[in-house]
Amino acid sequence: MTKLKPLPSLRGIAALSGIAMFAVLLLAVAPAVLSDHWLNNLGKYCCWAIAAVGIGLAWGRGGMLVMGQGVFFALGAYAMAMHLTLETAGDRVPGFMVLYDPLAPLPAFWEPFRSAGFTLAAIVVLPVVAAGILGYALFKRRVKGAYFAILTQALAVALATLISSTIRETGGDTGLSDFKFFFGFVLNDPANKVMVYLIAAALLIVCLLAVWQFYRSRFGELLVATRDAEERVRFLGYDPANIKLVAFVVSALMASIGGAMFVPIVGIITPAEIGAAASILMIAGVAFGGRASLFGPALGAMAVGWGQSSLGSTWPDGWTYILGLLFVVVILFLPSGLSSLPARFAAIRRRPAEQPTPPITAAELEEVRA
Amino acid sequence: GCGARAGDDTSTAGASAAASCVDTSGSTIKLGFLNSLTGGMAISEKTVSNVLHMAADEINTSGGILGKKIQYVQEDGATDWPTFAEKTEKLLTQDCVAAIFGGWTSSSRKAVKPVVEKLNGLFFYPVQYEGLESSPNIYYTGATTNQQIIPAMDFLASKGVKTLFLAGSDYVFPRTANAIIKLYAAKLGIKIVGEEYVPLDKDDWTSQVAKIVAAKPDFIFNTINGSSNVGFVKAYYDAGLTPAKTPIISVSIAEEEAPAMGHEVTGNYASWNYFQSLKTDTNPKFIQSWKAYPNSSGVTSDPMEAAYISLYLYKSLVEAAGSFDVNAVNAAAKSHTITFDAPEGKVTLDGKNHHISKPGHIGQINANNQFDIVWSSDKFIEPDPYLEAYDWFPADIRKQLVGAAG
Amino acid sequence: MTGASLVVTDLHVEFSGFVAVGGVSFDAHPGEVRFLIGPNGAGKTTCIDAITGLTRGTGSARLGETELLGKQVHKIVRLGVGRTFQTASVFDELTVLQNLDIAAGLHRSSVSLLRARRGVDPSIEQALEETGLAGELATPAGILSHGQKQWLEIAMLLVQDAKVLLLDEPVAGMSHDERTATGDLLQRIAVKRIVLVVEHDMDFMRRFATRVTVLHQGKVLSQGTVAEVQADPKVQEVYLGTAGAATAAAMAVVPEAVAETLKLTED
Amino acid sequence: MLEITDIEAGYGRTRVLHGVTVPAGKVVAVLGHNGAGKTTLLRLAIGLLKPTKGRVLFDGEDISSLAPNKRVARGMAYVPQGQQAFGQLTTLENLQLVADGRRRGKALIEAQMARFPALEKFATRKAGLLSGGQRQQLAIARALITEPKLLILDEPTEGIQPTIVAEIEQTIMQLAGEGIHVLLVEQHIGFALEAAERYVVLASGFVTQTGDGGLAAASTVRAAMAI
Amino acid sequence: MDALISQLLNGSAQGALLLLAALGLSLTFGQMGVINMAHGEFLMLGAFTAYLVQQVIAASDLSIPVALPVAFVVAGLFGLLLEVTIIRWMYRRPLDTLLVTVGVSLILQQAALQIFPSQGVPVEKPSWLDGQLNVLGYEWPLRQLFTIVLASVCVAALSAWLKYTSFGRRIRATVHNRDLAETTGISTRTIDRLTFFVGSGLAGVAGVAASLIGGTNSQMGAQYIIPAFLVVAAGGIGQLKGTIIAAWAVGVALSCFAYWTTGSLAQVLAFILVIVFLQVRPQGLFTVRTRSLA
Ligand SMILES: Nc1ncnc2c1ncn2[C@@H]1O[C@H](COP(=O)(O)OP(=O)(O)OP(=O)(O)O)[C@@H](O)[C@H]1O
Ligand SMILES: Nc1ncnc2c1ncn2[C@@H]1O[C@H](COP(=O)(O)OP(=O)(O)OP(=O)(O)O)[C@@H](O)[C@H]1O
Ligand SMILES: NC(N)=O
Ligand SMILES: [Mg+2]
Ligand SMILES: [Mg+2]
Repeated sequence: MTKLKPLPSLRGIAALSGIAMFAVLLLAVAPAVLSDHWLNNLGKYCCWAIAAVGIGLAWGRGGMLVMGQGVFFALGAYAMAMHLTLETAGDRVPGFMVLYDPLAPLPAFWEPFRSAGFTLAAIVVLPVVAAGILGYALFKRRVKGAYFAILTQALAVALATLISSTIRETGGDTGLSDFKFFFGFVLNDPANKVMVYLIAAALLIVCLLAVWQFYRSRFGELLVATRDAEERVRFLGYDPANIKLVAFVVSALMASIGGAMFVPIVGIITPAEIGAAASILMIAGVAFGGRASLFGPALGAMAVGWGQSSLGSTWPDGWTYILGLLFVVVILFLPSGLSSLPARFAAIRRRPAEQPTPPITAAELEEVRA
Repeated sequence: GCGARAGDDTSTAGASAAASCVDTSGSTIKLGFLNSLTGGMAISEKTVSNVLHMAADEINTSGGILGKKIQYVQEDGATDWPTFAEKTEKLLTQDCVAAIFGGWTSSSRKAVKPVVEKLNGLFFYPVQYEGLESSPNIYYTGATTNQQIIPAMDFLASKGVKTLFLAGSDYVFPRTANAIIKLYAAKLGIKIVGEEYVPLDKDDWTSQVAKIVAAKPDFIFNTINGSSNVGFVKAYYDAGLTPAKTPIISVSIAEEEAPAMGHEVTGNYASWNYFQSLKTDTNPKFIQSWKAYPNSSGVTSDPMEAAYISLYLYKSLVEAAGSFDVNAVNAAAKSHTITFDAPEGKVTLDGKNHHISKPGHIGQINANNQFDIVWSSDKFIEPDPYLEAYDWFPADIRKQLVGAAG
Repeated sequence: MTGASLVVTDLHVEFSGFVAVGGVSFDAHPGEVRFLIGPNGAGKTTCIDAITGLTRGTGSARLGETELLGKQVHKIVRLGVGRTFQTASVFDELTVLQNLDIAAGLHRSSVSLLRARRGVDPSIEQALEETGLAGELATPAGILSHGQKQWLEIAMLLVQDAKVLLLDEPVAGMSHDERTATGDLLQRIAVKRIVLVVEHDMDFMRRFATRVTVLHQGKVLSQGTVAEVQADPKVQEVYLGTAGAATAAAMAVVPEAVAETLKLTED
Repeated sequence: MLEITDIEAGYGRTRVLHGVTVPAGKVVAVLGHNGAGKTTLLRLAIGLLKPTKGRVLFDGEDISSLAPNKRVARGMAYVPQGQQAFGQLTTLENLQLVADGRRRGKALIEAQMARFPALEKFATRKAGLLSGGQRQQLAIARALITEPKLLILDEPTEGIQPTIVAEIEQTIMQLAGEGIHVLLVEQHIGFALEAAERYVVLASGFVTQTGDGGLAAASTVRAAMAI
Repeated sequence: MDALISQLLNGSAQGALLLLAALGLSLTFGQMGVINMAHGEFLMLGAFTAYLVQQVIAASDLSIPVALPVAFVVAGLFGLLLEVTIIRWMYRRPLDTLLVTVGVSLILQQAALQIFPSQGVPVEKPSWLDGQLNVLGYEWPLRQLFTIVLASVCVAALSAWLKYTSFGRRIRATVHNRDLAETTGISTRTIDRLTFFVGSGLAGVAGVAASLIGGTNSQMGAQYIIPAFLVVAAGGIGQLKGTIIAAWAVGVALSCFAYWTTGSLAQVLAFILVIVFLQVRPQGLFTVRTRSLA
């Protein structure tokens, strides 16, 4: 019976060294070789990747197709953006508000975001509470599958519309932008831009480590079990709602962190970044990379982000087609995403030889587990 | 190591970041065109992109700018404001363009603004907008409020309009424009009997039009943008409203939009600075070139004309400055009188606020979806983005706005 | 510990007017293999559904002092009531080991859930041996055969340390030898637990039942030892069949069974 | 009628059947332990699974690549293992589904309802709400309505009360008597052998024994299966 | 009171349009389980078809009646194409159909943007729809009445098709268990294709109706897709009756919210309303329960 024991730890080492390599690439190599512009873009992809890692957990492992991660992305992003806006405005009411009601004070809900501590806490607490309440309500009522997907998407649409229509309170469709400071640091300073990038990259690594531990834990197995046979899990004495809730809340938290870092890096947040299309684009990266794998979601999100920046420039019409085709081809032919490719190739090469005990690759095990 | 903190002297940091990489050594000069070619606003912005290409071709045929041929980099803003910001940064730092032309919605301009200001780049914005802005790094070739909204209100007052209903898309331009309209209407003694907004991407106006029917206004002031106009116009005629009794005056329906309404809109009005029907010396040639240009829509309109102006204005600026350098260009704007014989007439750049003078026209739509000009300003209207010449605009708002912007 | 008994009193289950279970009472004690039989649609599965909280029932079902009716499914399981399903349901994508590990995890703290599994619980190893699934440890449960899945389900109940096992047709689709093996297993585990089996295989019932309750149209038709129940003419009429041919066919599993059947009809 | 020769088949990369040949016969019983591959063999016969090697002939024609519904149209009928019914449809609709388009559709349904009274009783109930045994009866009725030439039965008496088991077994015998061919998987070896003209024993996807039916074969079969 | 009547009527018309948009989904999503995010683009195809028909038959009085069946066929054929090339491989992974069709919808939108004038094309209302009907003092636009009539006709035709032909049964059987359906002699491929054809075709019809209300351009489909899905979900999967009630309720709610709050807030409130409703009744208005554990 002990013969199975080495397996998880072996995978552990493989995955850990993968994360370590990733960390070196992001934290050491990238700042050294990339131009400011591309480093900043990479920072933006890291933010999407952080959200994507969470989606991988909720969707890939937990089977909850979260089509409205924009909602949680928004919580983090707007909390951060409100703080940065106030930091920039100083004692004044932010510029955009003046026009609509020049004499009115700052809306009450903005006030606490003057505090850096409150803002940081809000970035963590808001998504946890929101996802907690929403998830509790939905999972206890056993809302799942397409219903869950469409409901969450509808929420993202509703929130984006709400923000668009509250121009004085939130900046509306134009969003919040033109931030000068980041917790006391001047944002225009290239050195500070690098620092902000490094924070985002480091947070991505932390999130990867977190889901790595989730996946190798019993909770990870339980989550997969819940995904595949929720009712059966109930008959093992667990409440599947709680299991899903944990994954959902964690994924919401990650989306919020991604959103929060998006703001200083990109310099603007608008409802379009959190609405239906944006939420779906987050899913695209995850599907592309491999929804249930460890690295797939992050790499997929980065690839889609890069595609948008670079192909979207050189060939804008084409990029839309490519993005569309990406969805079709990946989901149709590679449901486990690009990260399942190595295992597939390995399988093809192995077949003629018919080796009785093929070497188990991490990715392959991943595929079986997915 | 960490960079500058708040309170540090940031002038050095800012300047070092903005060190320009524009290459002026060769026989060409790179310019950036930034328009939404995909997404919702592609509906409007593709034409602007296309006319920019036409202007560039024309300038190249006639010898370029300072003898250098324009080599443009076309970018897609994808109807996404952060993308506008990102592409602006890319155009300035990666492609090293000397100036950027494009944008449509005010939101896209507001996304571009901090980036061009940070990197000390140039952005030429061609669409009528809500004013209350003036950036050293942006040139505005579309109308500010006193060149479009205020003439429209003057026209309404001259027609004896007593009650007005405001219908707009739910974003910064209509909201701000309507705020200004309300201030001016109070002064003119026009009563605002209703104000409705619908999201940019929603077409269904039936409920709101029902309110208009109930409010029975003399006129409707329409600040709706994009295809939502179609829904508005359809609901308007469905409800039995007619230009004879409840006419509409629009600020975003031009020659290109009018035939796309799916209902003849004859008899309604629009306020613009340029109409295809305008009789100027330069207009016929402009119309002719455009009709001949590949993929053209066949009709000319105000925003595309303003985009056309923007490239020529830049040419004049650079040639006056004798340099592509941003500071030199800005200095030339101040020290020289830059003019351009535009299809709308001879426009003059205001070197201080970076807007141009424009004639105000009100057109009434005829059966060919062209505009019969029914009212014109007596002369070119000098741009006044902060409405400083208008006493009804509260000084404290102006002060706060300028303060918030600075 | 002597273990509490399962006592069902006057259980009613109604589906929009249709009475599926209409006042059923029975009890089951540790140490016995209790059988619940009856014609198709008699309400056997519904009884189990009601006891385990899957459907709403009225009346009472107590495990010792604890009332089960009205509790949530997972809470009932946590009280030690486990069940299998008429159509096997295991986690197809997980391996046999992972299936069992999850079943064993019920009493783990939530913090330990966040740690990785190290090695295999002794209870799991034991359950694997008991059910003969040891060789399938790393097989994804989805590709097990029908019968193997049923064993896996029983194994899951074992590692879950259920005090009450409610088994809905656990040997359906098994060959004779496998039935025997399963029956032996049930007898072994019943020593310390309550085992309630729903089955249509009369040969199996005869060999392993201690006591039998016969349901018919949602009511208890007869109750007693195997012999008593078999002798009950009402049971013969609605369930076992009296016509010679039918009985012979029903019982003709193997020649020995035929012999036994003949004995039965002579009674 | 149905000939299955030297079949190899499986799921994905796992091969389940290895060179299986099923003898011809009016009633053929397939016997074997859990997981031996019996269901796989029947799925192959009805076309839910395509062989990687070997041929399936029906009436002398190769139907290896024919879709299941085409096979049904040619006179095959299949009762899968596990009491399968269309849960969202009522009992009656489940039957109408197969009776639609048949000339004597109504009469065929009535005949089956007479055979299985529970179906008549619960005609308007959703099949998903029926008891397991009721669903199995429904599945058999559904197959019989198509008036098949070949009936493929996967453990048809599993989960059915003894009186009805007897009824089903009688039915099978009777159908066989009427000239309908039957391919039968059954754990009740006694009955299976009694009904069968020929039998095969499967073990781990290999045929370990083939022979003529009849109760006499019981001891050899049991011996073969004890391995 | 007057306002209430006007918004009830307006809302009913909005509901009718939603119903038209949702009707096809209640087939492809409700019955087949396919989450077709390109449904909005099929609607767009219907609208563009109306435009093209109007180009051919200049008399707009006739063009709309002609466009309706043509749009049905055109959108239906696109749906069929989608089914044959992509959806057919996805029946065992229903949730994934959502993502694939998101891709298809992106492609169709971009293609429409490039093929047709980017600012959209005009579709004109026939002159017999000019005018209003006086209902208790409210001048109700005839065009709204037309939408309601059209939706009613479609609902009647669809339910008759499902009820009086064996089709409804076959669709449901196929969705419930493909293998089993196949082995009971149902040609699941034919069922799939036909269902998808009809479901998509209905989107085309909805598109013609939508082209009379708003702009006909590449973006038009996007505004219908989520509300339509919410309507189907709130009505209860595969429940025509529920879909009708839900569409009407959402339409009236939207219209009333828009009247008493603002156009933007109305969208938000209507969405929240449905989301909360689905939280209370996760299976929608009408439900079918089974005992299966799935
Ligand atoms: N949710 C439900 N709604 C309506 N009727 C139901 C429901 N569940 C069960 N029934 C009916 O209740 C009766 C009892 O069903 P049950 O499944 O308990 O029978 P059973 O004794 O287990 O039969 P079998 O031996 O065939 O499995 C059946 O007639 C069944 O149709
Ligand atoms: N979908 C599947 N994917 C992979 N392997 C499968 C699948 N279904 C069955 N198998 C494998 O095929 C083998 C034969 O299964 P099959 O269901 O044919 O057995 P059986 O003889 O019908 O057993 P039982 O008597 O339990 O019904 C099993 O060992 C199982 O591992
Ligand atoms: N400036 C505008 N029309 O947004
Ligand atoms: Mg049962
Ligand atoms: Mg089997």
